[in-house]
Amino acid sequence: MNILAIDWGNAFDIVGFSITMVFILLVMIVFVLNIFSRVVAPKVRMPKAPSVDNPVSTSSSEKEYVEEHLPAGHSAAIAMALYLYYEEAHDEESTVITIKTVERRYSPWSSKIYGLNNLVK
Amino acid sequence: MNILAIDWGNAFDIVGFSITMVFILLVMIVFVLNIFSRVVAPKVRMPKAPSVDNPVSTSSSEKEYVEEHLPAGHSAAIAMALYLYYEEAHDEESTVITIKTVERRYSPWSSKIYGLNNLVK
Amino acid sequence: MNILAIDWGNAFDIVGFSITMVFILLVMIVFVLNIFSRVVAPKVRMPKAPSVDNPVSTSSSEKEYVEEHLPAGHSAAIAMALYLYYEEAHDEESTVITIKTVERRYSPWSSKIYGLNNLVK
Amino acid sequence: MKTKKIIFILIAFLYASISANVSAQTVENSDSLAIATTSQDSTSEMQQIDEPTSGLTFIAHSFTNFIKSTGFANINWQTILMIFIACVLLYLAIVKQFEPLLLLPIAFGMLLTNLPGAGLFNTDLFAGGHVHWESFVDKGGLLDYLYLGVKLGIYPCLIFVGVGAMTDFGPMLANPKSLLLGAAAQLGIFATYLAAIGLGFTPQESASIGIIGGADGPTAIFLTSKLAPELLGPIAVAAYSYMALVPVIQPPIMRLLTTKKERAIRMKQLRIVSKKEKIIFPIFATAFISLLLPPAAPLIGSLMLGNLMKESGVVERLSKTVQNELMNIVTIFLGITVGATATASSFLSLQTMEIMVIGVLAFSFGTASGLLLAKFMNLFIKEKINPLIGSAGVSAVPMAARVSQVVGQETDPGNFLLMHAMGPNVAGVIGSAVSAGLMLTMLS
Amino acid sequence: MKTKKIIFILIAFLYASISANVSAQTVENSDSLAIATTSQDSTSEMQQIDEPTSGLTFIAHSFTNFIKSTGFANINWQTILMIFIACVLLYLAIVKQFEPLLLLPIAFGMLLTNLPGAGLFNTDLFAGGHVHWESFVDKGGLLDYLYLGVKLGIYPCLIFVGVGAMTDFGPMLANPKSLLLGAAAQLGIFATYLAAIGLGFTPQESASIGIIGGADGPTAIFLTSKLAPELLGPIAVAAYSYMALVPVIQPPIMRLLTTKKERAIRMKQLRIVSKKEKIIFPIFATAFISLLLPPAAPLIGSLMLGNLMKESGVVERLSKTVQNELMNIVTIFLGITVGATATASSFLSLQTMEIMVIGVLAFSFGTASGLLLAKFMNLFIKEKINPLIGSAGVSAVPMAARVSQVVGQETDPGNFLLMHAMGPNVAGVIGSAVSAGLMLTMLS
Amino acid sequence: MKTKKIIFILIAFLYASISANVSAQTVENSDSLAIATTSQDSTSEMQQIDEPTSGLTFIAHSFTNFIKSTGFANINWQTILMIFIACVLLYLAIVKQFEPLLLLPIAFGMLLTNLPGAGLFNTDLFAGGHVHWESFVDKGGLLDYLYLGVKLGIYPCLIFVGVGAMTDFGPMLANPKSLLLGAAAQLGIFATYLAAIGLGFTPQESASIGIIGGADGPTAIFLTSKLAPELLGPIAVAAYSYMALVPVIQPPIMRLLTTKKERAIRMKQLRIVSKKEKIIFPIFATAFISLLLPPAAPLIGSLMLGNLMKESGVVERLSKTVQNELMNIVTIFLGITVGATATASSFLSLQTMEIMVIGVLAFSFGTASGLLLAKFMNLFIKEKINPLIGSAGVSAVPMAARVSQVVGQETDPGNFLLMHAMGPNVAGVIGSAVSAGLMLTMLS
Ligand code: NA
Ligand code: NA
Ligand code: NA
Repeated sequence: MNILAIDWGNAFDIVGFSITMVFILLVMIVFVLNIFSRVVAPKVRMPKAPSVDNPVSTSSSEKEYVEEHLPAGHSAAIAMALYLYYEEAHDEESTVITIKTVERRYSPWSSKIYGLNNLVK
Repeated sequence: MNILAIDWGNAFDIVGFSITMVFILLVMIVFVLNIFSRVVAPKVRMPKAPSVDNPVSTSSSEKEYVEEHLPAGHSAAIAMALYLYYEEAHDEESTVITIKTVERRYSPWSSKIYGLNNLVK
Repeated sequence: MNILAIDWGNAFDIVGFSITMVFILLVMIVFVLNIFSRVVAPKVRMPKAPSVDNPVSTSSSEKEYVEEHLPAGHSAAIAMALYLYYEEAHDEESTVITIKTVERRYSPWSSKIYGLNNLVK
Repeated sequence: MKTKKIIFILIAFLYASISANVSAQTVENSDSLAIATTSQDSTSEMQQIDEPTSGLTFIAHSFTNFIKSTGFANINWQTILMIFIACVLLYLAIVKQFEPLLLLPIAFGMLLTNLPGAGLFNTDLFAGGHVHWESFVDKGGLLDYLYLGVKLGIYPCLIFVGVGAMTDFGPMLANPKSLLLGAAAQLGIFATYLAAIGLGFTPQESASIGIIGGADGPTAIFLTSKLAPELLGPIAVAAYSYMALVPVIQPPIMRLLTTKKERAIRMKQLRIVSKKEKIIFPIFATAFISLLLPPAAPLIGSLMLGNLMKESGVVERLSKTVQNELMNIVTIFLGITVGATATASSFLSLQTMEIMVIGVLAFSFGTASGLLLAKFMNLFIKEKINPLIGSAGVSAVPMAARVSQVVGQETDPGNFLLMHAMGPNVAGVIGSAVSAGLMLTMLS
Repeated sequence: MKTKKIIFILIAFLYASISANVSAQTVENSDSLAIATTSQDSTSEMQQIDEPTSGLTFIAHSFTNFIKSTGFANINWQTILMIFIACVLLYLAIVKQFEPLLLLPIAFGMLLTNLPGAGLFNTDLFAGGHVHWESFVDKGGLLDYLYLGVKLGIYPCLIFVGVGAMTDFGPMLANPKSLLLGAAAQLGIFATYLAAIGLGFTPQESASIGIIGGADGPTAIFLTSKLAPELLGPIAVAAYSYMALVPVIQPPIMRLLTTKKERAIRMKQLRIVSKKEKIIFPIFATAFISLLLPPAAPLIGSLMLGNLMKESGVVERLSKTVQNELMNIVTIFLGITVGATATASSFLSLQTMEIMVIGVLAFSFGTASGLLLAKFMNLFIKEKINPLIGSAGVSAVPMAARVSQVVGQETDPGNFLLMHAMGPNVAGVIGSAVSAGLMLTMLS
Repeated sequence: MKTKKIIFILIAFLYASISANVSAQTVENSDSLAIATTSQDSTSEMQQIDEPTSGLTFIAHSFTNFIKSTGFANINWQTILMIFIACVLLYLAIVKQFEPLLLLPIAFGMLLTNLPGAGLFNTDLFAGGHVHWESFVDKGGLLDYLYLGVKLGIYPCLIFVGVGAMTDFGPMLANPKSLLLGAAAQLGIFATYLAAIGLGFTPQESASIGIIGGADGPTAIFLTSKLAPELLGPIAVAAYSYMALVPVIQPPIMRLLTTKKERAIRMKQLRIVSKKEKIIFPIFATAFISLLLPPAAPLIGSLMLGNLMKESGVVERLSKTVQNELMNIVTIFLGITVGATATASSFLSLQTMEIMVIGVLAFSFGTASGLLLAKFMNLFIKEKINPLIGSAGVSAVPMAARVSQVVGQETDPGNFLLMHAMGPNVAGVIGSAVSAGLMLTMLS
């Protein structure tokens, strides 16, 4: 059923109604979620925003920030270590798969021998 | 086709017949399996039950039993080691997946970045 | 639509036409691939075959060949090492899976406990 | 404490929906412009736009119409109760971990099917036991298409391929007497059949209810979808719930029916079963059982195909796929669509209550039968069987075997019954499939 | 340099095909013996063998007939243009990596469907919005069978199960105001709807075009396959292309509409969301949204089923399968068949051009709406929101959230907006599904 | 020794079934009460309960009726022979490891389809080349539903997507002359076609038999399911059996037709094929071959889609899924259902014997053609080709290439032909698909 004529008024009506409804529905969800989080998880403390006139709080939050941010050199080293670890892990996996394949009896669906490129003269 | 009236006699007949058949069928399987295991695997020796009046056999079975059962402390240590190993392996895997994802170009279906929870102030 | 009578002439005609077509089609692909590889990858140098009268080239190709072929003992050692590595990796995996399964709450679809064979007296 | 809060939320939710319902009925008579809804009943009341309305009027009218078209307006007590039951099942699946792999999808399917107006599942497409293809493209919802796999008996068979690939028939082959214990535990099926007949169910319904006692989900769904598809929802819920409750239901019965001396019997080591035997068994069992009992062929054939894939060792990649991806995909589709059959009209009936009550008896009776046959066999054979392994014959693999192990260790911590119990346990799967085949032979 | 060569090849290719075309027309009148071809037009001109011909004559005749039966003989400019467009899309998918997981299959499907005579996809099987089952076995090609999953709305839902299993609603639950930003960004949908109406599209077509602004592929395909299946090709191409262009389209708008001070706002740490909340949310959201807006039930239900699988933690193997194998298989089938709908006759029209142009406006407008609502909310609330997270409400998860992070760090490298932006980002998925449900309510 | 025992078991099994058969016929006339069976012939003889019988009488009657309803009662020599053949194929698949991934499911499907009364596969649903949809829900067995994927040509194409994703066309691109060797090896197809015509097969059947010479399972199944579905069983069995026998069939022919000097030819190193070429090739090949030969489009398109997924490198997760899970699932379904077409009535005929005999000739002729073309080409070109790589053109990837390598190393252990042989080897896949397309053009 299409109750909409192609006139503009109707199109605007649809849009107006839809936008209203999207907001109403999502506001209802926000509302219910707020009740819901109070009922389900009342003990989860929401950390208060540090008040501007409280220097201690500010400094503590700065401290947290500092702790979060390692010197760039450290980060780079960690990233490289993880990268190398991953690369190695990946290579080992490939090796295992290749060996496993070679050990296994051939089958046209399972073979990975295709991937070789014989550069031997 | 349902030839069964709802009367009780018939229901009992069905049950009687079914139970008989279940047993006959499975007994037939037992029978054939026995022949079959003799034909297929005649050399697999079935270990005899130790006779009650044979103290040596009993002690040997006790010995086996002792060997099977490590002191509780040992078992706990092994279990913990394996548990830690597994936990660690799992963590490494997660790390690798995360890094792999970050390295890879984004795609809405493959991303795992959702799983982060940014606790930075 | 089957325009073919069962007479032999027709069968040979079909075969003749088909063979011609298979070759024509694949020759066309060869032809287009040749143009194509020249356009797409003109800088990929095709290594010339070493001329027979050039001893240096021959020796270099022999050298390559030598490098490719490790002494049999070496190969065997490497193969064994990789084999053991793979076996070990596989065992670890099994262990992890078993532990994971045992840790996990039972479910009929996911269990692997079936695979055990209790040899305890 | 936790539970309290969940109940509180549910009550708040109910309240909200009822007030929406009331407000919807209030506006019902005050409007003349209808916005199309997907709910079936609105299609017959196509109203027309009488006059060009201004934007605000349109929105106000649309809004009142919208409220009438929501599921809240069409909600009723049956629906609310079904949503509540779905939530309880989700609680059991997630918090109590009752067979979550199937109860979670079943419960979610039950939730989806009972949301008024969503039209995800339309029972009329399958009315009268037929598939009404002609209505599919116009009226079919997502779950209708997926349900075809249940209706045509495809999903249970595919799951059985995976189950077969996970099953080791070795302990059963090492001790073929296990098969007798596996047969005995099927008495629960037939006892339940009689009980259901006594409560006035038709023979087909009774057989479907009886199969709950087989403690085998795919077998139960396969038989029920053939004999009494309208009971699929309650039977699947009962089967999987009670299967999860095996560690609760069985031990008291096991302790009651055995003496301490019997529970302490140690059984001799199982012989080693050769690879050759393990490979030939599934081929032989498929041919033998299917020839003796053709209707059992789909289940037994699927189970043994999976087992052959595993034991042959030459198609490892197929074996892994049927155990993992294929089974996972089919499990989701099976669970959701079986849950979807549990609409308010089919589920909220005295029948469902009766099925839930008989179901627990089915498990109890099966457990007892297995135990008692083992005790009976001990009168004749020299190498005594520990009767505790008899209870594992109900299948519910491998949980029932674990229960045997645990109850045995209560009396003698050094007694390892697990592998001995695996024999009757896997035999019980065959026993249930054979029983299902017999029921199909006589009642379809 | 590279591009030049590719264009050269394409021109050579075109030339070859046209000369084949001409030579085919040359031989057309000079032969009397036809070899059957699969092209439809040849079926009406069944010619007979007049005289037994010798081998060579037969082959010569066969050869001329063969040339007439090739696709080259039936090629035309439209076909060539479509093949060229498919190649351009493949270039974008492979070299520029524009959402390759879907653009590559879409482009390949577009290539296959436009090869004359191949008959892989037959639009007449789906003519008039109906599925013509009776013609399927005789005329159905591979892609026709696979297309049923799109036509029946199955693939988008299955993909949403996987998307749900990858989505963490935590950041949204921690800050429910995210949902408002997610709602605001849907204004792009409605603005595009109006623009499409203005260009003379029908309301159904306009809604399908508008949903491009939702930046959610499966939602767009779901709605379009219901309301305007003939536009599936261009809309899918537009949706995925512009989704890939989010990092190009959004930043200028974000910089234009915000002050440097606003972009520097740091937001307070999100509260920790308990596991219990994360588990209850999908159940609650399914029931609540489906009751309010029944047509959104398939999408929301699928999304939340996947999310529940993930968050419950008890069905890890199902969760992994829906995220990986099931989603991959469905993605391939969806991509190829959606691409296959882009035949020359449906794609080469002014409409497609218009859709591509409006599509980019849809994204821009959605981005701006999210930003502006955040700025508007800052007038009233004490804890200011960084307006940059508003643009993430268009969904395009998680790329739009990353764009927020990157643009925020341009001003203040120590400002971590990613998790704050994930809230509106996942809320945008819900917002789009809700919008699709509203469109279905009013227009289907 | 082993084989003896297996034969002993089979004989015991046969004896048991025959005696059951006899006893069934004995009781046949002595009873008046029939228990419903699923066997088709019992439906017409619905007998009635004349008098209420006591429990024991009922059970006795039921038992005699049950015996009549078993598969044993309906067994005959054809059935027994088919079960025996299925067991032989299982032996070849498991012990001899002949292409187990497909022969094991094929053999199991053959076992299931030949169990009387099981009704897993009903050839009458597909009688006359049509799909009788109206009978599906009433009569369809598990394998009927799965068989639709073969009938509609879906499975072979999906397998080709996976095969494409495993194939490296690099060696062929590095040496395009490989394509000629791949074309030459297809002569086996046409020689077999002539041989089959000579034996009195219809042209359609002959083409399906000929394609065995292509040594390409999915292509053979695709063509046969279109042209001569009644021969699907024997052709699939022949194709996969002989493919597994490539290392036995080829070497004698290779040694016979080449001189030692020719076998010692070392070929020059292949050029490196750029990633760009590897990406453009599948796109180009799809367009070019499908335009020239539209009926080859489904096979070539699928193969190249998989290859593009692999070579593009941007859709790794899709590429892995099509190579693994999707291919595994489809392989099981394809194998079982192709095996299921091998019912006694279709398989136990002189035709099957003839097909098995011609099949081995097909492979031999293809091998010889490839070798001889290489020798012929050596008359004209400067850089000599080792003729041993010509035999790899039959496809059977990569086994035939390995055979080239092994036979070459017999003469010169330092000669590495593997990669050179991979060129004709993968070209043979294209060659077979092209040949199938030609056959479809002329004969469908
Ligand atoms: Na059971
Ligand atoms: Na969105
Ligand atoms: Na071939």
